[in-house]
Formats: sequence, structure tokens, C-alpha cells
Amino acid sequence: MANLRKLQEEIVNSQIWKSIFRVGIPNTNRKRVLAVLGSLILHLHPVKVRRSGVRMSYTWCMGGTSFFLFLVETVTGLLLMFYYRPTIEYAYPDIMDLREQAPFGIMREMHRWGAHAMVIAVWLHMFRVFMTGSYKPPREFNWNVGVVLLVLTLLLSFTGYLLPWDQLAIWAITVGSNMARATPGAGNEGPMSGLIKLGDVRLIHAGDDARFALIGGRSIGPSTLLRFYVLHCMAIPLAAGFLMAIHFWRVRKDGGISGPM
Amino acid sequence: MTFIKDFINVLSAASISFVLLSSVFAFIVYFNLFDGKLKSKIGGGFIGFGALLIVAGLFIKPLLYLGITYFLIMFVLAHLGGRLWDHKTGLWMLILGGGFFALSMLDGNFYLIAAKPDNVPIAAMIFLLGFFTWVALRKAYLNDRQMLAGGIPWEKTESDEKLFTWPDLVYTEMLCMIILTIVMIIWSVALRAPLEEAANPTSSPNPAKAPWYFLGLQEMLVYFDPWLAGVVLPTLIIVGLMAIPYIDTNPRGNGYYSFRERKWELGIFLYGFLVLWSFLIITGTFLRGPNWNFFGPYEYWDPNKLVPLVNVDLSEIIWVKMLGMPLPKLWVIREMFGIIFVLGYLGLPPLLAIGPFRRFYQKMGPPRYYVGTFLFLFMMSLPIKMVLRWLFNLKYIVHIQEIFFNV
Amino acid sequence: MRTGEAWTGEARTGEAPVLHKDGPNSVKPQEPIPHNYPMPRLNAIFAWSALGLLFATGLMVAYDYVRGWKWFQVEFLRIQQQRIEAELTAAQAAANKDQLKALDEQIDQQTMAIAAHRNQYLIAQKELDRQEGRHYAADEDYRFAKAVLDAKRYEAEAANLQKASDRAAKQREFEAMTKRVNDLQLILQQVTRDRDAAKERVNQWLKKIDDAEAKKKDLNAQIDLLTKQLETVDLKRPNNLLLNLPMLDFISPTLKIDQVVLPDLFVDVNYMHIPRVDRCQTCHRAIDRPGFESKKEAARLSAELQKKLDTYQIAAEKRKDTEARIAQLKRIQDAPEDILNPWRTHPRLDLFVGSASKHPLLEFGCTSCHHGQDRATEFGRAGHVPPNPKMEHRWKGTWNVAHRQWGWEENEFNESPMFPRQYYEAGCIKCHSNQVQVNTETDRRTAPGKVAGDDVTKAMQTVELYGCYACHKISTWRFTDLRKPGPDLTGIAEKTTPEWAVRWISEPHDFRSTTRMPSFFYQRNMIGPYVPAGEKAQNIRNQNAEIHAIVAYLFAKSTHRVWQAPPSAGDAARGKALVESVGCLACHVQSEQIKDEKTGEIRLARRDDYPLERNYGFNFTGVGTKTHPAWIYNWIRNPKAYYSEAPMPSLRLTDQEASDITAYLMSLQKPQFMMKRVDAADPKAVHDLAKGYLLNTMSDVDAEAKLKSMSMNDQLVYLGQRSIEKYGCYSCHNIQGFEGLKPIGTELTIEGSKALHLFDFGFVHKYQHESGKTEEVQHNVPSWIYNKVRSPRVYDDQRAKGYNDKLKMPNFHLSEEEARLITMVVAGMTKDMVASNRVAAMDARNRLIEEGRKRVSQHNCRACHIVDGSGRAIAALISDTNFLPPDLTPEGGRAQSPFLFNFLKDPTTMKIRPWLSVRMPTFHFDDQETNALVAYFANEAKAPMFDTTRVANPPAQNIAIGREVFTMLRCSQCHSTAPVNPENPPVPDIANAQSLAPNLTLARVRLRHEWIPDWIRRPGEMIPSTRMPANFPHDNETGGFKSPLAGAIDTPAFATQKAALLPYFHNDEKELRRTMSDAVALTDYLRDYIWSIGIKEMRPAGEGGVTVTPLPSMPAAPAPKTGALEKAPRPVGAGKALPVGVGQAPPPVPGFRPTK
Amino acid sequence: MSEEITPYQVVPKTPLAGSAAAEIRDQGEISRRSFPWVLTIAWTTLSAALGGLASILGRFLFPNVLFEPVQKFKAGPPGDYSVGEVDERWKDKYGIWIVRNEEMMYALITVCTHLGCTPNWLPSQNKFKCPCHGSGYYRTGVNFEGPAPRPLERAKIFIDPADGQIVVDKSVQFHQERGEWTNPDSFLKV
Repeated sequence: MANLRKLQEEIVNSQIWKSIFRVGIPNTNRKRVLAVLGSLILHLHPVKVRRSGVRMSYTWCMGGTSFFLFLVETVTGLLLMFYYRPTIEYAYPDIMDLREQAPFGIMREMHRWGAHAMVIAVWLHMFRVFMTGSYKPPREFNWNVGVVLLVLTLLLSFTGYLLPWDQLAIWAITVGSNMARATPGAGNEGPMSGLIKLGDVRLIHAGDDARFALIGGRSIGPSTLLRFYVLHCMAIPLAAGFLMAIHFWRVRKDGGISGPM
Repeated sequence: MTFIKDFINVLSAASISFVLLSSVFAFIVYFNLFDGKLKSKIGGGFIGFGALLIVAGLFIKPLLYLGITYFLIMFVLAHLGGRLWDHKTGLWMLILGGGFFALSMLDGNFYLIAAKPDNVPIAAMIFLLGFFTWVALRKAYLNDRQMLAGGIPWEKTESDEKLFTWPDLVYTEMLCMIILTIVMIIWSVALRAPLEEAANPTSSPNPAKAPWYFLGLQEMLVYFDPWLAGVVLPTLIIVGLMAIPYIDTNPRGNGYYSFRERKWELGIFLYGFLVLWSFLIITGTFLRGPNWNFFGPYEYWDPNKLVPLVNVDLSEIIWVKMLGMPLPKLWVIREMFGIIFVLGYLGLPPLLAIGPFRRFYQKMGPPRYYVGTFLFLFMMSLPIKMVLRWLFNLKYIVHIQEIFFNV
Repeated sequence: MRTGEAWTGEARTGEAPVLHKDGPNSVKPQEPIPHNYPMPRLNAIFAWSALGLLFATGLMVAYDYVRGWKWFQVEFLRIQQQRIEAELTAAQAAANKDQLKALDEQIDQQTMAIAAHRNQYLIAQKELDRQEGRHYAADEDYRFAKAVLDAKRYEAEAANLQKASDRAAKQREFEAMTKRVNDLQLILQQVTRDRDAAKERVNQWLKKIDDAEAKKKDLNAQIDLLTKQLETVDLKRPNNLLLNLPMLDFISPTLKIDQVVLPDLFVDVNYMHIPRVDRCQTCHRAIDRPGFESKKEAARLSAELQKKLDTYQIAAEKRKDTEARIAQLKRIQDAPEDILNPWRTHPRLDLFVGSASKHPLLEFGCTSCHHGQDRATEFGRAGHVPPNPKMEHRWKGTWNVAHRQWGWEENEFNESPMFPRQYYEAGCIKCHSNQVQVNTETDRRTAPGKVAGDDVTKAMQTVELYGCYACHKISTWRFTDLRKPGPDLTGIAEKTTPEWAVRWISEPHDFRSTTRMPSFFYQRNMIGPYVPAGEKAQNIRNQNAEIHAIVAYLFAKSTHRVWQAPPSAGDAARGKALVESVGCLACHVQSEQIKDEKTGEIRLARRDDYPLERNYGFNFTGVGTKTHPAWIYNWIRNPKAYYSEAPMPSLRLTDQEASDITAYLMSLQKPQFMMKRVDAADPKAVHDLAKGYLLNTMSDVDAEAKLKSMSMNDQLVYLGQRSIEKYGCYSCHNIQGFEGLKPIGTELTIEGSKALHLFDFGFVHKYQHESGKTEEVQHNVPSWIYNKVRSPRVYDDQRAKGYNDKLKMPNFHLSEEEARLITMVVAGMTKDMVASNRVAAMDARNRLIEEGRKRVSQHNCRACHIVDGSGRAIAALISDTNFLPPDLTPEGGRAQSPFLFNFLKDPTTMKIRPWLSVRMPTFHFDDQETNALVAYFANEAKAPMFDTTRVANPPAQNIAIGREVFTMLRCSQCHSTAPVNPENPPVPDIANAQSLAPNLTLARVRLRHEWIPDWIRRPGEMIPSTRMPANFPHDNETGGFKSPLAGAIDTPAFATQKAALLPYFHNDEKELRRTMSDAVALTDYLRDYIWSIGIKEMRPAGEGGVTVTPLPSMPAAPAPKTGALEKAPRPVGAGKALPVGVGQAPPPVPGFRPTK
Repeated sequence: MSEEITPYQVVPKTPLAGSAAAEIRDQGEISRRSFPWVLTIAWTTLSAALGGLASILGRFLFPNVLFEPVQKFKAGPPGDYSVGEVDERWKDKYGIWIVRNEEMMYALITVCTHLGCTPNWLPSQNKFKCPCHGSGYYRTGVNFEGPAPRPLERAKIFIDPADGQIVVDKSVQFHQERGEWTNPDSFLKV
């Protein structure tokens, strides 16, 4: 008993421990402050937070959940890239092999369900923020950043939807991407775009309209797969990561987690 | 048993359930505004509406169902009164709903759809939304009562209570992470991610659905052309969301749950978010079957089901049906009425500014007012078009295929 | 009291702060601070959630570790373990204790001996060590020097090349080095010799011990091997446990997934074809390992192998292995429990999966033939399909390896489910679709009983016979450019009467129980149990109307050539005799009565009572009722005159024979058929149906007007045309006005790949088949097809369809077996692709062979002949094998191509077996077709197409020797050598059947030069059923042949011959004896003799057989004004020619009244 | 709405220590400031769980099946190989030299034991020479020059009883320095 306590002391006071956790057990206010200030991850937080900000019943913890799910997606997604090739001949068999033989192919399940959960979490987050009117000054800008993040989340999920390259995937994307066809003035079936002509050559056609730009072809095909893969694994995550940094920083600068102004 | 199922099948038909939800929605949300007098007055209005439905129902069966349910709900709500908010009644109703959902799982057809791995999260979302709406409104209600009694909202009381991030916040966060991880793992073990046969460009599955979070849009596509439902409206949704902080200048209700202080914002937002977005997603997921036909929750998705989907344009209604003459060749003339209608609709804001919305106009000032009402009108165009479709099979108000311009 | 803290975790406020006092054993003062949630509670939650996380992690690991396939591997290991343990105990029991003991003693003694002379031994040992040292050094010197030498050589060369100043020096160095290396080599060799000597000395001591050790090793080899195997198999051994531990099972697990990658047998992922990755053997562990057969299989195999052993079909060096294998199979049969799937060996390792087979596992995998999901590693996902409902129910049982319940459920996402057991051979079609015969003749020779490939071969033959290809386009080589299966109807009026035709169409089976003409009318979806009464009545009226309409159309459009009547009234009795003797019955069956083998009572015949070949021609039953003498007479004399595509050949009947046969056939009457009541077409039905068609193109008013303008008969004819279109009669029959229309049915070329959801199962799960049997429809493609062909209209049950929308496929009344075969073909027609190198029989030779085979099956040669190993249906009718048509298996190697060509075109050019009463008919082959057949025979025997041996002239002395041998072997007992007229040789004494043999003077123009001696040596092997005696029995020692004359030549019996022969051997008796014992030499001499007496030429093919051309066509009789049936019958005098036209009834049959 | 409403006001700023009190009360029951069992358990289990997750990531890196070219192949009957020749026909496809001398055949794996380059067979100098660092091997595969630490490896080679063809199995390798070349599977008596 006592020895255990001694051991604990030993560890906590050892140089190694101290070198990592600058302060010992933060049991004095000063240490508590240092604990937060002294760590890269924690210092996103202010030293002190408004009580309601800690309260589940108030925040529903949805923002944090979204962020955590983003991390989950990053890790599992990264692992999946080991066993996945974004080409029309191998995409499907590779996914199949994740189920049939790959060790811990369950990562795919986690990735997919995580994606669904993230979309929901982000919505609820927005819902809550609106219900507490937390978009009002001085938080207008952060609300906008949030909206963009919401859109990015949807795009992430959308681009990822194609990658298994099964019937579910391509038809969902076909239906989803066909809307771009109707972009006014930019899609080959959009209003007015029929009027954009050179002589009697239509300038906007299936080969060069908004949808083409999105899927890199007249119909879903190899280039779509590759494009979505790149968007899904590089472009959007980077953008989202960057905006998240801003988002968090602003949360703190704008007076902590919501709360009355 | 089967009667209940049929009842629900009919009731959940997009047209009925949508009208029901929209009307009852107002009642539920604005409930905590009512003091006795107002309640009786408005309640009377609602009852009148219900009676109307019943009468119509004598001729059209679905409407009868609608009317009956409508009355039931009204009765329940009126009876519950404020207890919906200040006691856990709402929660109980949710739990009951959950129980009913679980019970429905015994029905083969229901199970087939609801138990699809990809649909599970959406089912979960229904309840999360319900729960959080309730939480929010309840807290709003409590705060409002406090403020009515001259107090201050709960959040304010502790607004200057500060806690140390370490350990309080950090600790809670860690716990959340751990628990979430557990949830994710168990979910993944319990449900296999779906994998269908290899992509095949030549045979499309029936129904071919977009990812579930876009099913709202896909549902809109039934009523609007792609360029509106698929491009313009989504853009406006995003723009609208971003514009909110700049349009809504109401300084109160900032950082705490309150309803009284933000009736309009909340009303509109909830309607848009719950009814126009979430509800449409749920319909698109659970109630749209092969050939995008509508199926009640207990119906079998029969690919051979046939439903007449004949629609007419406004121009046809007016020129052919009313005036009994052929459609004019020139589209400007042909679509004259439609164009006038649309322009008229978009021209409403100034009229409203001097009319009912005068108060807003003065409070917000022209730019805010116009942007706001413009967005609002666009939002409302969806339900309006839906109702028009159901009532008159109206396809297009303006139909200029010459330039793909259809409204 | 504030509401709601119960549901939020907030603590109450407003309590006074209680400052904390240090405890006795506390270290630091804890500053009290406010908390939102009380710490202890958070700590508790933390502890619990941490536990939860740990649990979840474990759960994930378990989930990943427990995989379906592992159960099968564990179970298989258990089976192996039992095996090995049993064998091990047996081996230990058998081990020779005494011998081992003796050896041990030997070792001990020798060690003693060494110990006794220890120092000597040590000296030797030391010496050896020293020598080893020296050798090492010398060797090293040598190697290093050599390396230097290479370098020096290079320097010298380089210097030379660059004309360097010091190149002379370099050259010298190089030479010096060379010398040095040579010296070192000599030294090395010397040292090596010393070393070896030393070693030898040491070995003298050790030798005995080593030998003993070696012996012991041999004795224990078996046991050691088994113990080793046991180690790897026994899962309970700690190391196996360790290797299969959850997180460590990547190091080298004993439970692991096996796969084979097949780059040229593709999987189609719609966008492209990718290599197949089969993992079936992950669970089917023993599939390619002999020794895990089922008991039944083991019995079959051992019998088979034993047979091969006994018939010396196994090479001498392999015999031992084979015996071992048989022993193993015997063990399996005696084993306590039978091995079940999926742990069994593949039943035909000799053809599939086996490494030496034609389809080794590493090259062909499993799913390329069986279909199913490659890559899958779990039962359900692999696409297993239960062959029958019973099994399906078992499979659906919750997972239980012991009871082989797999929790199976149908997986609609699997695009190529496996073929159920009864359709396995459908998998062959993918690569063998351009073959008539999937397996080779040797396959069939070597394996007794059912041979892989026979099923699918027969299946394709069945599809051809029933003419499925006519209505359903099947664009594979096998089913293209085949003739229309049904007879030509452009001249139907010349052949029969409307009365008969109406009855025939409404139910062919009433007329002939074995006919292949399917029933189109009055089927289950028209009058079946599910059709409401009112509708049923209407349907009957409509169907009747359609039938009359079709007949009306056919007769209206028919030609009316006049056929000359038989010159003389024939004798039916003689006719019958002829029919039974000349070979008609090879393709035709005489009556539809048959005696049931089992019950022994007389019943109606079914098609499957006879081999396919005998169903080729129609059944004679009632032919007299169907047609009239003039037509029969002309038809049997020259079928081609009636229509050029007629499959019936000409038997070159004389006028008399023809008349006799006609008389006989006319005597085969079936009056009760014509008495069947048939109503006249209901005008309203006709009107309505016709109008229905008209409405497609015109308005109601116009349609009515048009119909008014038409007479009843015109309406009938119009409706007839439409109905023929509707039912696609023209797909099988030539009909005027329907030339070149595309067939009516769905194309079947890739039917097997059609997605399941595209098959309309209607509402059918269980149904009662026409035969009264209750059938269950499983939800898979083969089952759908099977029930479709069994009962084509069944999927209309309980459907409310318009009259013209109902299913139209006619009912062939297929037996279950026939249905199975047809299903096999249709299910096998998939869109799967394989690389061109995998497609069977694509080389030039095989193409020629297959083209020939296609014709063999088209012309039904197998009805009379055995062609590559199978056929001769006629054998069932001819008891005495001496009078059977010849076996053509070796024909290619036997007959010279020119002869074959002549003979096929015109069999009258040579009568080889004059004693046969069965006639080789004249087929009127054109040159191209004849060539195809000749090429086929030649190529199949790997014999040259054009051989010039006919002009070979043997030296006189060979002939002389040959003649002597000929007499000595008494060949003349059977073979006549008297010159004869090849077209009409004398018939030998039939009574003495033993003496029936071809006249040898015909050999030279007919037989191949190199074939004759070979044949004489081993007739039995070439044609098992031959009467030719084997004069040169097999010699099992040498594998050659014994000669009967070897000793005999010295017997007094042959004194004269010996005397005559000696001169040819320079009077050297030894030489003579040597030759006489040399089978090859003797047979060659015989050949030369036979060659010498042969005629040199034969008549080229004439037009072949008599031909009859129709008399000049008479003006077509006017088409009947009203319904064809209203005409009263007019008697027809037999014998005199009358224009046979519409409205002509057959001779009046007592009691027959044409219906009004 | 039976109960009456008691409006709350801003609570005067007091060191709000409600739950601290609770905490102390709780701890008052168990021996105060005693060793934090709960936390210790929590942390240990957590670290165990995290360890587990980490090792799962590790395991994830080792696939259960490989899509490498087959390790086992048929090399035709022994008659195809002439005595005293180093046969290179399988070098490109399977990375194997088949060497046949008077009394035996063996299969050498074409991987230099130094740093895994592929040596060349130089018939003129009758040796394998590695281009990377000049290691040289005799025809037997024994190294004699350059940095190569040990001889080339031999692959399992045997005759398929079914059809009398040579089978080479690269997955089984024999090292000379371990004295495995005496193993009957490492060569073929001819």
C-alpha cells in the first residue's frame, strides 16, 4: 500500500516523467495552468473555461465528436490505402479482399460507419449552435467557417462513396453527379447553356460541361475513380484540416465554447 | 394489426405526412408561446382545419386518415399542455416512438429496409434529431419561463463561473473519445459495410439512390428541375446558412437556449432543417422504392408497382383547360402567366415590406430585409411547389424547353 | 427546487466551500477547486470506459481472427491426424525389432574395436587433419593464383590492344603466371590424392558404423516420416498453437488461406477482364491430394486402376506406384468413417486438378469450371448452390460443421453462382463450345463407366436433336449452320390432308408418343387449373381457330406437284421384312407400343426408351393414316426430290422393294386418331383474333371494313399467317412466305450469364407438373431453366395475361433426364471469356476433326456405325454380330482417302461385305461435305490425307514369302482371294458365319499400305468386336508380339512350306527361324502378298442410286373457298396417280365422319 | 404547470466548490487521500487497450495472402538439360539457374548473397559474377571472390512422380553454410 504510493511518487518525480509532463500531477492551480499552457495539443484550450462549456447538456459535445470522428477517419483511411488501388480493375477486388482475407479488414467498416456518424455529428453540431444562437456577434465568421466545413464533410463522404466501385457506388455517384449537368450556363442541360454557341457549334456539351469537370469524362469511369480518390485522400482533408485549425482557434478567441456574450 | 399498418402506410404518403408535419410542426414548436387565451384561439383554428379535413375525408379516404390523426395529435398536445416541455413527457414520447420502431421490425418488409446497414445510421439520426430538438426546446422553455418571471436564462447564471480546463474539460473530452471509440468498434463488428456486385455501367439497380445525405435533394428533384433542385437550391442553402448571422441582427438569445426571444429565426430554421431537409431525407431513404415510387413503411417494394404520374403545365391548365384554345407557338406568350406568377412571387418582398412584414423591414433595414425575405421565399417555394403538384398535378409553372428553362 | 438536474450531470450549487485538511499520510496539499462533474464519478466512468475499450479491442481481434474457412482447416487437420496416427501405430508394429537390435550391436562392437586400437585410430585421424590443412592451403594458393591469372590475361590483352609500350612485359608476366598456376594445380592434385588416402584410412575404422547407421535410417524411414507429418498436423502441439495465435499468425501460421492466380482465365468486372484468384482449396484442402476419396469413389478408382494394370495399360516403371495407390484406396474403403465434403479429393484427378492431368489446379483453378465467386473464403459468399430443395434446407440450418449446415442464404450479389451438382459439366462449354465431342476417344477407352465430358457431349447432341437452336439463336460454332429440324411444309398438300394436319397440330403426341414435334396448343396456361372457367372456354375457341387458320394457310400456300403412284401393288409382308432388314430401323422406330423392361407390360413408348440415334427419324406409327401410297413410294425412293434438305438418305430401293415397303407402311393405320372430334373454326374467334392483329396497324373502323371484305377462308389464311408468326412455326419448318425471318425465341448465346432478377419466376414456388409430379422451383437460374423446359408455360400460373401475351413456348414432353441435359447446355452458355490459348480444339487438325464430327452427328452415322468408339444403335435389332455394319473407329487409319471419297459419295462403287443385308445408303453428299468427312477420318487417325502407297509394288520374293505365310496361317479359310467385281462380289456362305470376311482382292484399292500389317498383328485392340483372330498374341515381357510360326515352322506339317521358303533365306535355317519368329516381318510379308493380288482400280462415284423426279407440276388446285374442313371426303383408288391437293381426304376409314 | 416558478438571479461570486465538497464527502468515506485505486486500474486498462490497438495497426501491415509470382514451377523433364551447362531459361521468369553436371542437377537462386543484386553467368570465365560489388561464385554456387559472405542458395528440386517432370520450389531454400546441400531435396541425382 504505502510502497505503492512511494512507487507512484518515485515515478511522478522521476526525471523522465518530469521531462515529458513538465508539471507533476497538476494538483495546484499553478500547475493546472501550466499543464494546459505547456502542451501543444491542450493549449488550443484556454486555461479556464466557462462552466456551461463543459456541460454535455449544453454543448451535446457534438463539435468535439465531429473532430474525433475526423481523426478516426484519417487513421482508418490511411490504413485502407495500404490495400486499395484506385483503378477500375482492382478497386472492387481489393475491397472484396478487405472482407475476404486482409488482416483487420474491419477497418473498412469503421471507416464507412465513421463517415456516416461524422455527417450526422456535424449536422447536430450546427443545429446546436443555431439553437443557442451562438452564431451571433462576435461568432459570425466562425459560423461561416463551420458551414464550409459542413460542406467539406459532405464532399468527403460523397467522394469516398465511389471508391468501392460496386453498383451502389457508381450509381449513387451517377445520380449525385448528374445534377451538375443542369448547372445554369455551365451544364450541357442547364438553362441558357444552349444559347452559348459559336456559329452553330454548341460550346457547352457533355464533353466539356460542369459535370465533365467533376468526373473527368462523359460518364463515370477510370478517371472519375482516380479524381475522387485524390480529392478524397488529399485535397479535401487538407482543406478541412486547415479550416478546422481556424475554427478551433476562433472558438477560443471568440470567448470560448458558445456561452452568453 | 394490418389496419394499423395500412393506416400508417397511407398516412406516410409524402403528400399527407408532409402536410401533417408542417401544420402540426407549427403547433408543437410554437406551443410554449401560448398562454391560455391565445391557445384557445389558435387551437380553435387548428380544430377548424381538422374538421375541414374530416369533411373532405368523407370523399377522399387518405384525407380522412389525415384528419383523424390530426385530431388525435391535437388532442394529445392540447391535453399535455406545457408538460411536453417541463416534464419528461417529450422524452417518453420519443421512447414510445422507439419502441414502436422496434416493434415494426417484426414486419418483414419494414425490417428489409430499416435493417439495411446503410440505413441504420439514418434510423439513429431520426431519434437523435428528435431527442436534441426536445432537449433544445425544453431548455428554451425553461429559460423562457425564468425570464417571464423576471429571471435570467440558466446559462447566464453561471456565465462567470470559470473552471480550470485541466482537469475538467480535458478529462471529459478524453472520456468522450474513449466511449466513442468503443461505440465505433462495436458498431463495426455488428454491421458489415455493404458491398454489392461489381460496378456495371449497363445495368442500373432499381432504385438507384444517391448517398443518403443527398436524398433530400433527390426528393426535391421530383418537384423541381435539376437546375433548381440540384444546383440553385443547394447553393442557396449554403449561402443562406452563411448569411444567417448577418441577417439576424436580434442581439438577444445569444449563447443560451431561448424561444420567446427568437421566435422567427427558430421557427424558420427548424422548419427548414427538420421538415424540408431531414424529413425529405427520411422519406427518400425509407419510403422511396423501385422506380422512385412511394412505398409505405410496411409495403413490399414491388418493382412492378405502377403509379400514374401524369402532370400538366400551368400553361396547359390556363390555355387549354380554362381558355379552351391551343397552346400559342411563341413561348413568351405561352408561358406568359407562369412568368407573371414567378415574377409576382419574387416581387413579393416590397409588397410585404409595406404589408405584414413592415415590422421586420423597419427593424432590419432594406438590404438585410430583402436578402432575408428573398432566401425565405426560395425556401418556401419548395413546399408550395409540392402542394401544387399534389393538388393539381402541376409539373411546371414556367416551361420553356427551348432553353431548358423550367420552373 | 430547480427542475432537471436529474437528467443533466450538474451538481447542486450554493453549498459552502469546505476547505480540505491534510490527511495523515498525504504528500501535497490539494487546492480545492470547483468541478462541473464530481471527480470520483468521472474516475468511475473512466475506469469503466477503459475496461469497455479493452473489451472492445479484444472483440475486434476475435472478430478478425474467427473466420469461416478456419473451421474447415481445423477439421481437415483432425482427419489427417487420425490417419497418420493409425498408420504410425501400424508401422511401429511392423518395425523389425531384431534387425535393429542386431545393427545396434554391430555399432557397439565397432566402437569397441576402435576403442581397443585407440592410438592407431587417433594417428590416422591426426594424419587426416594434417592433410586437410595442407589441402586447404594448396587449394587456396591455386584459386588465388587463378584469379591473378585472369587479371594478368586481361592486362596482357588490353596492353596488346592499346599497343602499350610494356605489352611485351605484360605478356611475359601472363605466361609466367600461367606456368605458376599449372604448377600449383599439380601440387593441389598431389595434395588431394594424399588427403583422400588419409581419409580412406580413417574410414576403414568408421565404415561399419556408418553402414549400420544408414541401415537403421532406412528401417525407420517410414516411422520418422510419419512422426514428422504428425508434428505439423497436430494442432495441440505448443509450437502449432503458438504459430496460430491471434496476433502472431502472420509469422508462419499453419492455418492459412491458399490461393492460385489464373492470369488467362478471366473474371469479368464489366469494365475489363482481370485474373481469377481461386481460394477454394482453402477449405477444400484435399481436393488435389489423392487419398481422401469417398468410399464409393475409392471403390470405383481401385477397380479402374486394377483393370488398367491387368490390361497392361500402365508403363512398367509406374506399375509399382499404381499398386501402392490401389492399396491406399483399399485402406480408404476399409476405414471406419467415410470422408465428407469439403474434405474430399477431386473424383477425377486424372482429368482435373491433378498436377499431371489436362487441367492442373495451378493452371485452371476451380471457379473457371465450377463457377462461383473466386476470392471468397466463406461458404455463403463462395456462391455454392444447393442442387435440390432438400439440400437447400439442410444448408440453411445454423452453422454446424459436424452436420454440414452452413447457415447458407442466397447471395443476390454473386454474379456467377456455381453450377449445381447435376449440371457440373455445363462448365466445360466455356472452353469446349466449338467441339462436338468434349472428351477424346482415349479418355473413353481408358475409363470404364461414366466418363467426364460424356454428359455435356450428349447434352449438346440432345439440343441439336430437338432443334432448340432453330427458335433460339445460339451463335456458337456447335449450333450454327444446322438445317431446320422440322420437315419442309412447302409441299404439305402433296403429302397429307387438312383433317390430319389439324388433329396433328392440336396434339402431336396423340398420333405418335415419341414424336419431337412439340405441343403448342391447349397447354396449362390456356386450359390449366389456374385458368378461370369463362376464360378457358374462350381460350379453347381461340386455339381451335388458330389451329384451323394455320392449316388453312399451309395448304393454301402449298405446292401441288403430282407424284407417280407405285407401279405395282406391293406385298406388305415382304415390305415389313425389307424394312427390318435394309436398315430403316436404325433411324426409325416401327411402332409406339413397347414392352416395359421392368413391368413387362405393353405401354406407349417414350423417346428415352431408345438411344438418341433411333429418334432421328419419325416413328412409323400410323404413317398410312397420315399420307398416301404415291407420296411414300416416291419419298422412300428419293427423298431429295420432295425437298432438297431432306435428312433421309436413299437406300437405292428397286421399284418392287419400294412398292412392297409402301404397301407395308400403308398398312400401318391409326384410324382412331382421325376419329378424334375436331370442331370447325368458330367464326367469331377467327374474326376477333384477326381483328386484334389488324388493329396494330389500322383503326377499329378500317379493320372491320377490311374483315368484311374478306371471305371466311381469307380470314383464316390471314389469321394463319399471323399465328405462324406468333408461334414461330417457320423457325423449324420451311413455309412459303416466311423465308429468311429471324427465329422467334430469345437468343441463348449468353443465357447462362443473365442476371437472376431478369428471369421471371412468376408466382411459382411449388407446382404440379403435367406428369402429376410435384416440382419445387429453387431460386436459381438452372432451376428456372429446368422447370421452363419441363413445363414451358408454368410461369404463367396464377397470372392474368391477355390471350396473346401468354407464354408461347411449346411443350416437348421432355423426360427429367432430357430436361437436365438441355438445362446443362443453356446454363453453360455464359459470356465468360478465356484467353485464346485456353480455348479447346482450335488447332487446324482439331478443327477438321470437329467439322467432320458435326456432320457425323447431323447425318446420324452412329445409327449404324461405331464412330470413334461409340454408336451403332442398330445393334439392338440385329442379334448376330456378324451382320452388323462395320466399326469405323479405326477407319481413318484403315481406308485410303480416295476410296473413302468414292464410297461415301456412291456406296455402290464397292460392296465390301456382300453378306450384310443392311445397306449403306446414298446420302447425296456434295464434294465439300464428302471431303470434310474424309478429312475428319484421316486427321483423327493422324493418317495422311493423300497417300501414294497404292502404287507401291512389293518385290517378288516378299510376295512369295507372304504367300507361304498366308497358307501357313490358313487365312484363306475366311478370306477369298479370287478376283471379283467390286460392285457385286459373290455372297459367301452365310450359314457358316465364321467364314464371313472381306475379299482380299479389294484390299489394295481400299486399305492403307501401312495399316494392313498393323491390323493383322492386333485386330482385337483396334476393333474389340472383330472376328479377325489375333494370330500374334501379346508378349508381356518384351511388350512386342509372339509369332505362332516361331516353333511351328519346324513341325512336319509345314515341311513343304519350309522347303519352299529356305531358298529365300540363302538356305540359312537360323535366318529363316529368326524371321518366322519375327511378327513384324511376317505381317509385312503378308501385306505384300495381299497387295500383290489386289485389283488396281475401282469405278469412280456415279450419281449414286436411283433418283425420281416429280412429274411436271399441275396447275395448283384452287385454294378452298371456305374452311378447309367443310369438304366432303372423296375415295381415292389405290395405285392410280391422282393430283393430291387440298381437300383430299385419305381413303375412308370406317366410322370416320368429317366434322361439320 | 402546477409548481410555482422561482426565478434565479446571478449568484454572488463565491468560490463555487459544490462538487469539491461532494468529492471530499465521498473520500471521507473511503480512507481519505488513500492510494487512487480506481485511477490506477483505469490507467492500466486504458494503456493495455491502447497497446492492443497499436499492435492491431502493426498486424495490419502483414497481409494474409501474397500476389507474388508462383514459387513452385515445372521445369520440364531432365532430358531438356545438357550436362555441364548452366541453364538460364528460367532466370527471367522465376529467377532460377538450373545447373546440371555429371552426377546431379541443382537449382540456384539468382540472388547475390551480398546485397541481393542478380549476378551474371559468365561462361567464358565459368563463374557467376555480381555487377554490384564484384562477388564471384563458382558454377557450384560457392563464393570465391568479392564481398559475398556465403554461397548462393539452392531451391528445392524434385521429380513429379505423376508426369516425370522436374519441379522447382523456391519457397524451400538450402544454405551451403548450414550444410543443407547434402539434403536430398537440394539436388537431383541423374
